[in-house]
Order: sequence, then structure tokens, then C-alpha cells
Amino acid sequence: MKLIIAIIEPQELAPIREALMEHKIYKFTVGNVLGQGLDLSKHEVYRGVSYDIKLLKKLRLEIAVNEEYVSHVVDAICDVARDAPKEAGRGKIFILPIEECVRIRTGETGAVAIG
Amino acid sequence: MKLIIAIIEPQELAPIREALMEHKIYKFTVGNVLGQGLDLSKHEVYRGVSYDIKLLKKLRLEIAVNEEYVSHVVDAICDVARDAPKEAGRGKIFILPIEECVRIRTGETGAVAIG
Amino acid sequence: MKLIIAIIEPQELAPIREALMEHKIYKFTVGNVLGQGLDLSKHEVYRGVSYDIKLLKKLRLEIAVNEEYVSHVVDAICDVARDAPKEAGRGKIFILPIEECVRIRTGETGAVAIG
Amino acid sequence: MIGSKYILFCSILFVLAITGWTNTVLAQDEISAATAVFAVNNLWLMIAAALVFIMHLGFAMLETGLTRAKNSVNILFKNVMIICIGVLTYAAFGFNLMYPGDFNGFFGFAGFGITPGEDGLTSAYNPGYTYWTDFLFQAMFAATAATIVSGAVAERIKLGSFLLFAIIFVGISYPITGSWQWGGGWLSEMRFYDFAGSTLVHAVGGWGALICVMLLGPRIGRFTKSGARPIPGHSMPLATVGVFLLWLGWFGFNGGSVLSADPGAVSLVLVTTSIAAAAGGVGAALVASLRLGKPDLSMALNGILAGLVGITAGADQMTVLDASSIGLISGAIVVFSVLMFDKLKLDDPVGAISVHLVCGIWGTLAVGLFGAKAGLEQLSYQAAGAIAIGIFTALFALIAFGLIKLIFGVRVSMEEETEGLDIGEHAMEAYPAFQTLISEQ
Amino acid sequence: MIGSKYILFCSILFVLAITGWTNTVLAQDEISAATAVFAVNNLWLMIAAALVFIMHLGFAMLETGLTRAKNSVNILFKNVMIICIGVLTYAAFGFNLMYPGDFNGFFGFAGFGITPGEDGLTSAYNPGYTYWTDFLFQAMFAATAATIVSGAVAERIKLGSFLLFAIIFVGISYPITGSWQWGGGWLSEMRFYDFAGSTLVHAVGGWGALICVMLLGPRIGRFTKSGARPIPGHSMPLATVGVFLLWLGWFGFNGGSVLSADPGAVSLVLVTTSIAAAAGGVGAALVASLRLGKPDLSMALNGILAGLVGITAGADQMTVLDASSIGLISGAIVVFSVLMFDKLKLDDPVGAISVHLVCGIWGTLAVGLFGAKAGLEQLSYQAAGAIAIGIFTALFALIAFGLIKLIFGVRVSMEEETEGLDIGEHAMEAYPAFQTLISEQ
Amino acid sequence: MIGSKYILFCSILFVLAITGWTNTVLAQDEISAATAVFAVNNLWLMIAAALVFIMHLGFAMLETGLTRAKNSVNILFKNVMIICIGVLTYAAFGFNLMYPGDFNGFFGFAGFGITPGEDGLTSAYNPGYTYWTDFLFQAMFAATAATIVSGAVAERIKLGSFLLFAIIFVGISYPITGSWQWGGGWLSEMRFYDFAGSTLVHAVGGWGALICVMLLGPRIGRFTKSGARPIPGHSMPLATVGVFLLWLGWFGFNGGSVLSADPGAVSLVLVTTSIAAAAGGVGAALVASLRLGKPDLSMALNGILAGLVGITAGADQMTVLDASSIGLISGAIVVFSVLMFDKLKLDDPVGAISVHLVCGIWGTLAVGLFGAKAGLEQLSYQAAGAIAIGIFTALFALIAFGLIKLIFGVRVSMEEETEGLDIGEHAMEAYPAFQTLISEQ
Ligand SMILES: Nc1ncnc2c1ncn2[C@@H]1O[C@H](COP(=O)(O)OP(=O)(O)O)[C@@H](O)[C@H]1O
Ligand SMILES: Nc1ncnc2c1ncn2[C@@H]1O[C@H](COP(=O)(O)OP(=O)(O)O)[C@@H](O)[C@H]1O
Ligand SMILES: Nc1ncnc2c1ncn2[C@@H]1O[C@H](COP(=O)(O)OP(=O)(O)O)[C@@H](O)[C@H]1O
Repeated sequence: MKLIIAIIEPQELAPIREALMEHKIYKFTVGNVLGQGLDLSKHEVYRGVSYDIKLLKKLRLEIAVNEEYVSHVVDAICDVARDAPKEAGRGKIFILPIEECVRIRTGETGAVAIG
Repeated sequence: MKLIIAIIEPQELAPIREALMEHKIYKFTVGNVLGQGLDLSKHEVYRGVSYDIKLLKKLRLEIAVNEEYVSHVVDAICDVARDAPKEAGRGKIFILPIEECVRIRTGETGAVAIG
Repeated sequence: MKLIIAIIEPQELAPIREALMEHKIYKFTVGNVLGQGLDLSKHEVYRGVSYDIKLLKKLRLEIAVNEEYVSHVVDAICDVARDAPKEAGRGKIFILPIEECVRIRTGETGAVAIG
Repeated sequence: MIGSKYILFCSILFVLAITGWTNTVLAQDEISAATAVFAVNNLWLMIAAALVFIMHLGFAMLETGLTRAKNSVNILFKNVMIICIGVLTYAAFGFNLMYPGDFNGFFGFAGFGITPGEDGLTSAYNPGYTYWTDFLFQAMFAATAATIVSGAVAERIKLGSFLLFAIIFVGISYPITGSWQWGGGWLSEMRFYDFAGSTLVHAVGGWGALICVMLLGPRIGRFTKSGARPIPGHSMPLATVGVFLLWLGWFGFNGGSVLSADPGAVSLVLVTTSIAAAAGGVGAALVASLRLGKPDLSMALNGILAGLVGITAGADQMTVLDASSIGLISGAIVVFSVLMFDKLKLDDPVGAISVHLVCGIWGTLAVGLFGAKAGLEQLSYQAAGAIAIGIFTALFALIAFGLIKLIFGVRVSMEEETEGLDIGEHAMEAYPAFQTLISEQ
Repeated sequence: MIGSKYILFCSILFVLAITGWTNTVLAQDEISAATAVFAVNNLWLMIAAALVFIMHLGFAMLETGLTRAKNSVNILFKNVMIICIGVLTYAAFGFNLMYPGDFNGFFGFAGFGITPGEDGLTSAYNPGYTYWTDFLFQAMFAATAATIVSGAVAERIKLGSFLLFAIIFVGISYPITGSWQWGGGWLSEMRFYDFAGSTLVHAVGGWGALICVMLLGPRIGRFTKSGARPIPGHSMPLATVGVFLLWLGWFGFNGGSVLSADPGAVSLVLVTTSIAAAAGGVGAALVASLRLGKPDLSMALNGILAGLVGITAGADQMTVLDASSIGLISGAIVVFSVLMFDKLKLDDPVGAISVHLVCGIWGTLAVGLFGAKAGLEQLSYQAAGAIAIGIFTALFALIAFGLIKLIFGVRVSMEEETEGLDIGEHAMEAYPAFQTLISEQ
Repeated sequence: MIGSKYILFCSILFVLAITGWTNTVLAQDEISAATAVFAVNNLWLMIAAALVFIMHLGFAMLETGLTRAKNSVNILFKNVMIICIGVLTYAAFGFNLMYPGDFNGFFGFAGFGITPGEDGLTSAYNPGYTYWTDFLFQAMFAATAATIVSGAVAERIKLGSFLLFAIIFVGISYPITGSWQWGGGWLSEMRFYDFAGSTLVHAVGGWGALICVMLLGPRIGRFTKSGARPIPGHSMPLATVGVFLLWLGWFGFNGGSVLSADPGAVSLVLVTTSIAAAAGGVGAALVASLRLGKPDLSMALNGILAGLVGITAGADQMTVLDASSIGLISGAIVVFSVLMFDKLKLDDPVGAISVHLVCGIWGTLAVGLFGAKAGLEQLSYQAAGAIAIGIFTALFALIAFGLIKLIFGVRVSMEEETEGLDIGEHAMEAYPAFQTLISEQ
């Protein structure tokens, strides 16, 4: 079992979600984060002074899957990004090992619990 | 050392917190997330059109503990859930390995630093 | 590759960010969390009744790095904290193994993708 | 002194009025002057009605600001409906219950609907306003009584049950007690004095609130074994908007209650009203700072309202010094009262009972303690009036809300309360775009 | 009945006015009375102008509340600019287009700029107001027409193109159709009746909105294959503030349209206005509850506005019962209309077309169905007027907005729309401090 | 032209007033007319006072919106207290310092407290208002001076020190300079002209703000080595509400300063006021767009206020064209001024110094450049007055705030500033329910 953490652009959530569904991956968790990366910071202007916002709004996806699905998830996410212009700041995917997974409702554990 | 990530229903935070305290687990971190799972999406109505909200509000708990406490945490969380009706969407627990832990204040590391 | 998760005090983000930059670590992700730890809870007063806020506002940093940078990151964070008074509640660092890392934009993987 | 000038002014108006308008063509000189004075008076009363209207926005904002985000749609909806239903109910029967004309002094009813009589649009109806203006001003007043209840029962009451109670309360209870004094009933004959309604409006609303809160019980988690636990309101800016608008509206509430634009009387009332409001704010802020260590904004806001409610019964009878004293004391009272209701485990999210009931009674008594009417005799009338109206209103509310509780239930389910009434009653969120914090800690 | 008294009142004023002011020193008795009446009338009109001004804040809040946080700066900016540009444009040429004096009944222009004639500041100009008051009241009206459009096109229109359209619309289209009736043109001769502008202001704004929405297309994601998908507004408290302020402002909008402070006429108008608003709110809430299962706050709010727009054409002609019927029907209409426009895939974020166009037409026709003027003949005039003005305005908007679309484009880019117009057009956020939720689900 | 009519109107009133009210019974015809005119005038002044009152809500919202969420309770509390304390202080001694009756032209004091003299409630006191109305209108004015300071020093000043300064400033400094002109002192004899207070209110508040900002220093992080770093305000909707309410309030501020309801004079003033506001908004938006590339909402809002402050000194002296020019220039000035103060490292979160001081001086000078009084001589009086009052106020503020700084300190601790004054000074949050973003980047 792996935990896939993906930092993505906010507007890509909708297409990624669809791509995941096509790969029969229905469960995930998403949160708001700010990220600093390679991407150019944004300019905003306030009362005549423009300034850089260096921490940009990103989404952080968490998808726990069994081994065999890892590549599907990675592909789904990268495919969506591929359609869009190749600017910096498109995000990262980190894959971490999960030792155990529990479905709270039933107490089931392991591979069956994840989906 | 393990990192226990639990996605729970917002209203279960209070009882879970108490259950953890009873098991002498005092430290944890919690954040807002949205989750998509098995649970039926919610209906909301706006200006006469009802629509589904597919990403539901959940909380994400992070509890780092030494090995021996893992089962306590899992039990504490599952027990609370058990008292409530068995609907879908009660959430998941993921257990990940931690390689090292540092208490920022003192620089202590390892098992002593975690609590 | 390691994922460094640091729970820090909100006002320490700015100096930590600078310290990281000095160590040539430019990329990280940060989110809002609430934490319960050793630190005294805060008192707020509302309509004449004072009450404790036990979940305090913290920030959660995620920094993925290659092995050799781990100690830099830990040092950078701990150094900043060192300058400040030694009160409880300064936070924790957890280090987790990353099995794989993907740069979404290019599909690159592994050590090169992380930075 | 003012009183006599005011009476003089009114009697002149009345003389002019009678000789006036109707035989316009005959005596043009006199008439036009009377016409002008009537137009000024009526204009002021219309504007006063608009100002009292804006109090409803004030209440809506105050109540929304002092409660949780998850119940905001519900509170806004209640406040919007109260003014709508209030105006319609008052037109349908409330007005004619409150002003039944000649009656036995306890209960009278002049029939359904509103129509001006023959002279309804001239100064023969009243030297200060037309029939329509009269209705509008009174209707805006009436709806405030229900709004007061709305804040106290927020965050846990069933929408339907509340609206039902509001209709009965605005439509029947408020007009009946109102008729005792403003309708020319037995209290007014007894020489009870309540200039703009410390008792007739505010304490009446407050009694309704108290009874409902008692029958309803506190919000989940409000009182624990270890004592009261505050449930902070979600927006201090909204609460502040509410109080500023209420102060503004009170210019119409008290100023309009002069029932003419008489320069001396109205301007005095506006000054006493503002002085009392200011003193109430300062009083509450000071007491809160001393007693609780920190200057609490929500207490200062309640203090302003307390001062306003406190001066309402005698706004035309007080000197500036009287007004400051009444306001200052109101401000102090409200802080202690809020703490007391916490002790009594009566959960009033916005402090409505402290502001409107406690300070309403205080303001009523203050007419016997300060100002032109001060004296033991007057004080006894004031007490008698406050008690009589209190008993009637509390009983009425007890029976009405009790029956509603029996028949329909008054409280939303625990799940709904936890999740928020916005989703439960309206399937809608007030702030769908904002991340709200974990509220239950 | 009221009508005749009103006419009497006005003619007295006029007689007094003519004999009045100018030869002040000669005949002091008469004069001073006329002076006073003129001052009261003018005072009311000035206050009415201030109340109509506050409607612009109401619109700004309503539109902001019912749209997304990421477009708030843009909507606020548009509303701020509309009132600024509106007042200036109306001074530059709008006023003299709308009130050209003697003209052919279709189009006239009295020249650029505004200057009071010799008698402009006395009752010889008008027994109800000075030239300046006249301008101010009318200017505040004019700007509302553009504001109505602003809400319907929110969240996707280019700022520059919108402002250009607003200038042309307020400066040219609105005054021309306005001159047909209020300027003394052909419609007024035909005996079309539109007391305060159900057609002349609201339907005109609504037609503009409809055409723009058609040329602009819906917001991204608003209509999917599976049907309409709502895009919830981000702040119900702001939307509620907006509606309360609009109701308040309508006291000036309708009450000021009496064009004097005549006690009977103005107070009647305020009562019918409030009754219709209240009935509209109740009507919409009921219909929404029955039809959709839940009492929808945003529908109740729209219902109040619908009632207000519905009564506007005949506010001085209705009894209380008429007003409640008109309001109730308006409230029902608005709910079905919102659902209908959803079916038609016309995306109107705030319901402006349903409120102002649909209920504006309904209100205009209602003058032929209810109240003192009811009758088939009048109904036909009403229909004719509504149609004539509709055709002109729709065509004008089509050409103007069509040309702007061709030349400058009217729609922001897809990226900008997704990211929000605040960043795109203003490089600024409305709420930089708050965490907003993931909106695109 | 207007001036003369106005004087005629006033003298008639005065004659009527003297012959009027007191001997009512004898000469009923004349009297009643005088009564009516007096009632209208007084009514307008009371309403104007209410409108100026609402400016305090406007300021509260503007200041809250343009600062950070973590300091909102503090700013709201300051604004609530300023109006409360301001009214009380002005009653206690401010009013009698500002209007000492006959005095040496520099300093006079008519004693503590307020009581109307024998004629205080009749037109014998003043043909335009009663003593009470006079007090109320003036008290609302006075408090604005302190509110102006409040915005400039936001987000870092100690609550207690600020309130102390506000009391001294409203109670002593403002009335003294006020007495020089409006109290009939040396400036008024010199023929300095300041219709409604570009200098007497706005520049005075602005000088106070400037001195305090200089003694207080900028907010942490506002100026870095690489230049000014903006600290965005947390709510543009609140800021917009604030500006709309301020514009509304200015109808009373300027319109009420006619000191009667004279139709011509008041309506002209309302028109020039609105035109200048509109032109100011457009001017600032244009300049900001050209200079900075994007139409900045906060600049447009400041521009409206700049236009309003700019027209205030000569609102009754200008033509529509003059008013637009003054407004447009004010709008341009305010943008450059905000940028300039950024260069000077003077940190003014809401732009109060640019709006009130810079445009206050500009407006004062504009009386010598535009309109009926334009001329070199008048210009020199204007400059002299602006300088004299500036020197006095700046010195007063320097000494008062300097002493407070020495004795109590004026700045909160670094920790408190970082964490927010809401927690530090009030142990309370403005928005406890919402997730705020990481602000320090
Ligand atoms: N090593 C890292 N650790 C944590 N977060 C990262 C890391 N690298 C990237 N991120 C996150 O991903 C976002 C985009 O990264 P960036 O490197 O700019 O993208 P790209 O690789 O397309 O240039 C960043 O804003 C940050 O939130
Ligand atoms: N595989 C997963 N990866 C990430 N998050 C998950 C996963 N499975 C469940 N979740 C989270 O847990 C929540 C509840 O999951 P769900 O499967 O609906 O619960 P249940 O197992 O009780 O049916 C989801 O909304 C989601 O946030
Ligand atoms: N074991 C843990 N698991 C998860 N979060 C933790 C853990 N320990 C500490 N934290 C987080 O770190 C914050 C500070 O921890 P605390 O123990 O109070 O600091 P200190 O070690 O300096 O006393 C907590 O509020 C919590 O968010």
C-alpha cells in the first residue's frame, strides 16, 4: 500500500478527479496549501504598490492505493498536466509506503480497507 | 515510530480527542480537508437548483507515536466510530513509518521526542 | 529521498524560510493546522467568560529532500527556534521515507525530480 | 418646561388642523400654514418609520455576527421573514387590536384589515401624521418585538415553530399589551409612563425571549460540568454594523415617538437618546474591563443597546445628566446581567434578555427615579405597569410556545444542531467559499 | 379619493408658489406658508434622493453576496464606478435628454451640462423641488438602470467593455425612453402610467441585462450536459444587507416619486410599497418551500425585490389589498422565472432579469388589473408602453453591446474567469486573509 | 446669486422667528408659518446629524476593511468608543469651548455641561435649529476628527493611549480651532471661508493623524530595504460599504452645514457634493489605471473620499463644473499622495492623511481658485487659515501625543503586533470561525 501525495494546481483538480475515476480510483482527500517552488511568484497590486506573492495557492491530494494502482494514479495526474502549457509550478508527486490501513467504519485492515 | 493519519468526520473530533487522552496520547495535529469516498454526496439547494457536493468536509488527524501506542490510537478512533450509525464515509486510518523525530525546542530526537 | 514534516509556530515561517534558502532549499509546501501539544492553551474571553483554546494554530511544513539535505533542513528549523524563548509548543519534525518522487510537468522521477 | 411648549405646539396644530385642510379653499392663509406644519410632522414620522425599519437590518446583523457561521442563513432568513410577516400580520389585525378606538381598556378589536376613515389623510386624523403613516410607524415597531426573541433562541430553534410563535406574538400578544397604554387603555389611565416602549416593546420582546429560552434549553455544549463555555460569534464586524444601525434606527424609534416634528421635543429626545447610548457603551466597556480584565467589544456593543433601551421609557423627560446616568447604569447592568444568565444556565447567544428585558424594566423604573416625572408615586405606577405587562406577556408566551412545543416540537435534532441549521433547515450555506475552522474543540 | 386630494394639494401649492416666493416682501403672510410648504416638499425629495443613492450600496452588496469571492473586487469596482460615472454622465447630457422641455415626444435634447434657469431654485420651477433637487433625484434613478445590468453580467464580463456600455446605456438609452413618459413625450400623452418606473427603470435595466446575458453566454460550468449547476454566492449576509438597503431605498424611490411631501399620497405609497415587499418575500419563500422543499433565503430575498419592482408602477393607485396581491404574485413569479431562465440556459447570477424585467413588466400590467386605474383600456396602454420601451431598449442594447463585442470583445479569457476577475482585472483580492475552499469540484 | 437668495431666506426666517413663536397666541397667521419653517429647518438639521452619525459606521467599516483581520476587533472597538466618548466629551466641555459666545476670538469657554438658554428651543436661538439640534449636529462632527486619526494609526497603537489622545483631541484641540471660525473667532473675522470643514474638520483630523503616525512608526514589515511592501486590507466589501456610507453621510455633513433647509442652498450643496465625489472616484480610478496599470478599487474608494473632502470647504460656492474640477483633481492628488507617503515611509494603512489632510488643504485653497469667492485675496485668507490651524493642531498633537508616548508608551509590543491586537488588547478574535491564511510571507 502506498500513500501518494500530489501537490497540484487548483484548477487541475476537476480534470484529475475525472482521470482518476476513469482508472477506477474513487477515493481521495484534498486540502489547501501554499507552495513555494520554481514558479514565478505572482504580482498583486495594492494601493499603488505592486508586490510579489511568493507562496502560491496549491492543492494537496492524498490518495492511498494498493501497489498495482500507483502507476495509474501517477499517469492520470501527469496526463492532465501534459495537456496544459509547460510552465513551472505544475507540482510534484511523492510516493510513501503505508504499513497498515484501517477502515474506521468496519475495522477492516490491509488491502481491502484501502478502496 | 509511526505516523498515524486518520481522516475522520468533523463531529467526531471531540470524542476522539477524549478517547486519546484516556490512552495518554496528548499530542496531535489536525487540519481541514475535503474528501471523496464511498459516502453519498450531500445535496444542497441554491436558487431552486439542487446540486451534489461530492467533496465532503472531513478532518485529517496526524498523530505520531511510538510503536506500542499504535493499537491504542487505532482502537480509540474506531471505538468512537462504533457508537455511531454504520453509514459510509466514516473515514480511514493510514499508518506510515517515521524514520526520525525531532523536538524543535530541545533538539531531542527519537522515541523520547515524540510525546 | 525523505519527506520532512515540520509543525511550527506561525510567526516562525518567515525566518525558517530564509534559513532554508540559505541552505539552498527552495521548495516546500505549507498548510494551516491546529495542534494540541504540551503548550499551555490560550485564554480568550467572550462576553465575560474566559475559555481555553486547546487547539492552537500551527503551520505544517512539508519539505521533500534528498538524504544529504535532511540535516540541513532540521538544523535550519531548529536554529530559528533556538533564538526564541524556550517555551513549550515550538513543534516537531518528523522524517518519513519517500519511495518515489515525480515532477508532474516533465514526468522526471527520483532524486532529480525533488528539487 | 419642554412638556408645556410641546403641548402648546400640539394644541396649536390641532386648532389649525381642525380649522384647516378640509375648508382649504375658504381660508387660504391659515390653511397653508397648517398644511405645512402637518406636512413637516408627517414627513418626520415617515422618516422615523424608515429608521425603525433599518433597525431590522441592525438586528439581523447583530444576531448573525454573534452566532456561528453554520447558522447564519437560518438567522438571516428568520429576520427577513419577521419583518415581512410582521408587517402583513399587523395590517391584517395587529393594528386594530392595538388601537381599537374606544374600548374597555383591556381588550378591543376594531376589525380586520386597515382602511383610513374619512379624515385619515388629513390632520383631522392626527395633527402629527396620516393614518397610513401611523400604521407604518407602528408596524415597524411591532416587528421589533419578535426580532428580539429571534436572537435569544438562535442556533437551535425549529424554523417553522419560531415563525408560528412570531406571528402570534406580534399579531396578538404585543398589540394587546400595547393597547393598555398606547391604545388608551387602563395603564395609560393609571398614568403609567412609557414614552417609546422600554416596557411596551423591549421588555415585551424580552419576556418572550426569556420564556422561549427556558422552554428551549441551551445550545449543545454551552454549559458543561465545569461551567459556562462561550460559543463565540463568527463576525465582530457584522455585530458592530448591527449596533450602529440600531443606534441610528433609535433616532426614529424615540424621536418618532414624539409623534410630531416639534423642534424642541424631538431634538431633546435625540440628544438624550444619543447621550444614553454613548454612556451605555462607555459604562459596559469600563465595567467589562474592570471586572473581566479586557475591554470586550461585544459587551461594549450590548452596552450601547442597553443605554438605548434604558432611556426609551423616559427619553422626553430627562436632562442630559439624567440621560448619562441612566445610560451608564444600563451599561453596567447589562454586563452583570449577561454573567448572571450564564450562571442561571439560560443560554442567550446575543444577550437579548439582558439588553431588552432587564434594561427595559430598568428604563421603565428610571422614569420614576430620574427626570421630570421622578417621584415615589410615579415609580409605583412604573412598577405596576412593568409587572402587569410582564405577567401577561410571560403567560401568553408560556402558553403559546408551550403548545407549539407540545404539538410541533421547538428544537432541531442534535445532528442538525451540530451540523448547523443552514444545512438542516435550508440545505444551503452562508459562506460556501470560506474554509471554516474546526469549531467543536 | 387620494388622487383628488393630491391634486388639490398640488394646485394649492402651485398657486401659492406663483404668488409666492418672488414677491416675498410684499405679501409676507401668504409667502411664508408657501415657503414652508416648498421647503418641506424639497426636503423630502432631497432625502428621497439620498435613499435612492443608498440603493446603489444595496445593489453592490446583493451582487457581491450572490457571486463568488474571487470576483468581488470586480463587482464592487463596477458598482462604485456606475454611480460615479452615472452621476457625471447624467449631468453632462442625460438629464437634458430625458427632460428636454417641449419636444416632439420621441427625442429631444436641451443641451449639454446643467444650469438652473432663473426660477430654478424657487417653487416656480416646480412646487415640489428645486432644479438641483430634481437633477439629483433623477441622476440617482438613472444610475440604477446600469446597476441592474451589472449583476446579470457578473463574473465574466470585461471591465472596460461593461463600463463603456454602462455609460451609453445610462447616458442615452435610458433618458430617451424616459423622455417618452416622464419627459412628457408620446407615452404620457397616450395615458400610459408608470408611477415610479416598473418599466421606465426596472424593465429597461432588465432588457439591457437580458440582451447582454444573451450576447455574453453563461459562466463556465454553469450549464452542463446534465443540466444547470448552481454556482453559490459567497456571502449570504452581504446579500441580505443588500436587500434590506434596497427596501429602505425604495421608500425614496417610490415615495419620492410623489414629487412632493403631500402627507396622504406619500404615506400611502410607503405603505403599499412595504406591503408589496413583505408579500413578495412571503410569496417567494412559500413557493420556494413548496416547489423546492426548502425555504431558500436567496429566493426570499429576490421575492422582496420582486414585490418592490411589482408595486412600483402603481404604488399610488393601489389599496392595501391590491398591494398584497401584487406583491404575492410577484414573489411567486420570481421563483418560476429564475427556474425558467435556468432552463433557457441564460445565466443571471443574481436573478436581475427575473426581478427587474419580468416583475417590471408584471408591475406595469398590474396597473391595468388592480387599483384605481384598473380596466381594459388602461391595460392596453400599459401593454403598449411596456412593449414600445422594450423594443427600443432591447434593440439599443443589442446594437450597442453587439458593437462593443465586435470591436473590443466582452468576455474575459477562460483562464481569467477560472482564476477570478479580481486578479485578472485588478491584480487584487477581496479577501486576501481568508482561506477559500476548492471551488471547482 | 444663490448666496443672496439664501440670505433673503434666512433673514425672512429671522424676522418671522423673532415676531414668531413666543407671541404665538396673538398673531396666529404669521406665527404658524414661521413655526412651520422653523420645524422644517430643524428637521433637516436633525436628519443631517443622523447622517453624520452614520459616517462613523462608514469610517469603522473602511478602516476595518483596509486593515488585517487580526486587528479588526481592536479597530471596531476604537471606532465604537470614539463616537461614545466623543459625544460625552463634547457635551461635557467641547461644545462650550467651540461656541463660547462672545469671546476674544482665540480662546473662550462657556462652562461645563450643556443647557439650553431660555430661547434654546425656539427660533429665537437660531432660525435654523434648536439648541439641542445644534449640539447633536456639532457633536457628530467633532467625533469625526478623532476617527480620522484612528485609521492612520491602526494595527499598532495601544488602545488606552489612543483613547486618551482621542479625548484630548476631540475635547480640546478641535473645539479651539473650531471656535476661531465657526465660533465667530479671529479667522471668521479675517474672512477665511470653510463652509463645512475641509480644514476645520478634515485637515485637523489629518494633522493629528500625521503627527501620530510620525511618532508611532510604521507597522512591522511595511518598509523593507527593498522599499514599501503593501499590507493588504482583509475585506474589500467592508471597505466599500464604508465609502458608500461616508458619501451618504456627507449629504448631512455638507447639506446640514447650510444650517437651514433652504431649498436652493441645500440642494445645490448636495449636487456639488455628489458631483465632486463622483469626479473624485473617476479621477483616482483613471490616474491609478494609467500610473499603475490596473484600476485599483481601494484607490477609487479613496478618490471618492478625496472628492468629498475637497468640495467641503466650498460646497455652497461652486458651480457644477467647479465641483467636477475640484473632485477630479482631488482624485488625482490622492493617488500621488498615497504613493508619496509610501516614499516618505509614513505608514497610513487607510490613506487617511492623503484623503483628509492633503485634500483638506487642497479643498480649502480651492475656495480661492474656483467658484463664487475665487480671487487672490480670498486665496491668501484660505492659505492663512489652513496654515494657522495646521500649526496649532500639529503642535497640540505633538505635545499631547508626545507626552502620552513618554508617560504610557504608544506602541504595542512586537509580539502583540505580530499576533494581532485583537488577542493582545481584547483576548478575542473578530472571525473565530474562519481559517485565515499565513499572512507573513
Ligand atoms: N521538494 C519539495 N518539497 C515540498 N513541496 C514541493 C517540493 N517541490 C515542489 N513542491 C511543491 O510543488 C509546487 C510546484 O513545484 P515547482 O517545483 O515549482 O514545480 P515544477 O517542478 O513544475 O517547476 C511548489 O509550489 C510546492 O508546493
Ligand atoms: N484510499 C484513500 N485515499 C485517500 N483518502 C481516502 C481513501 N479512502 C478514504 N479516504 C478518505 O476517507 C473519507 C471517507 O472514506 P469512505 O471510503 O467514504 O469511508 P468508508 O470506508 O466508511 O465508506 C473520504 O472522504 C476520504 O477523504
Ligand atoms: N506526536 C505528535 N503527533 C502529531 N503532532 C504533534 C506531536 N507532537 C507534537 N505535535 C504538534 O506539535 C505542536 C507542538 O508540540 P509540543 O509538544 O507542544 O511542543 P514542545 O515539544 O515544544 O513542547 C503541537 O501543537 C502539535 O501540533
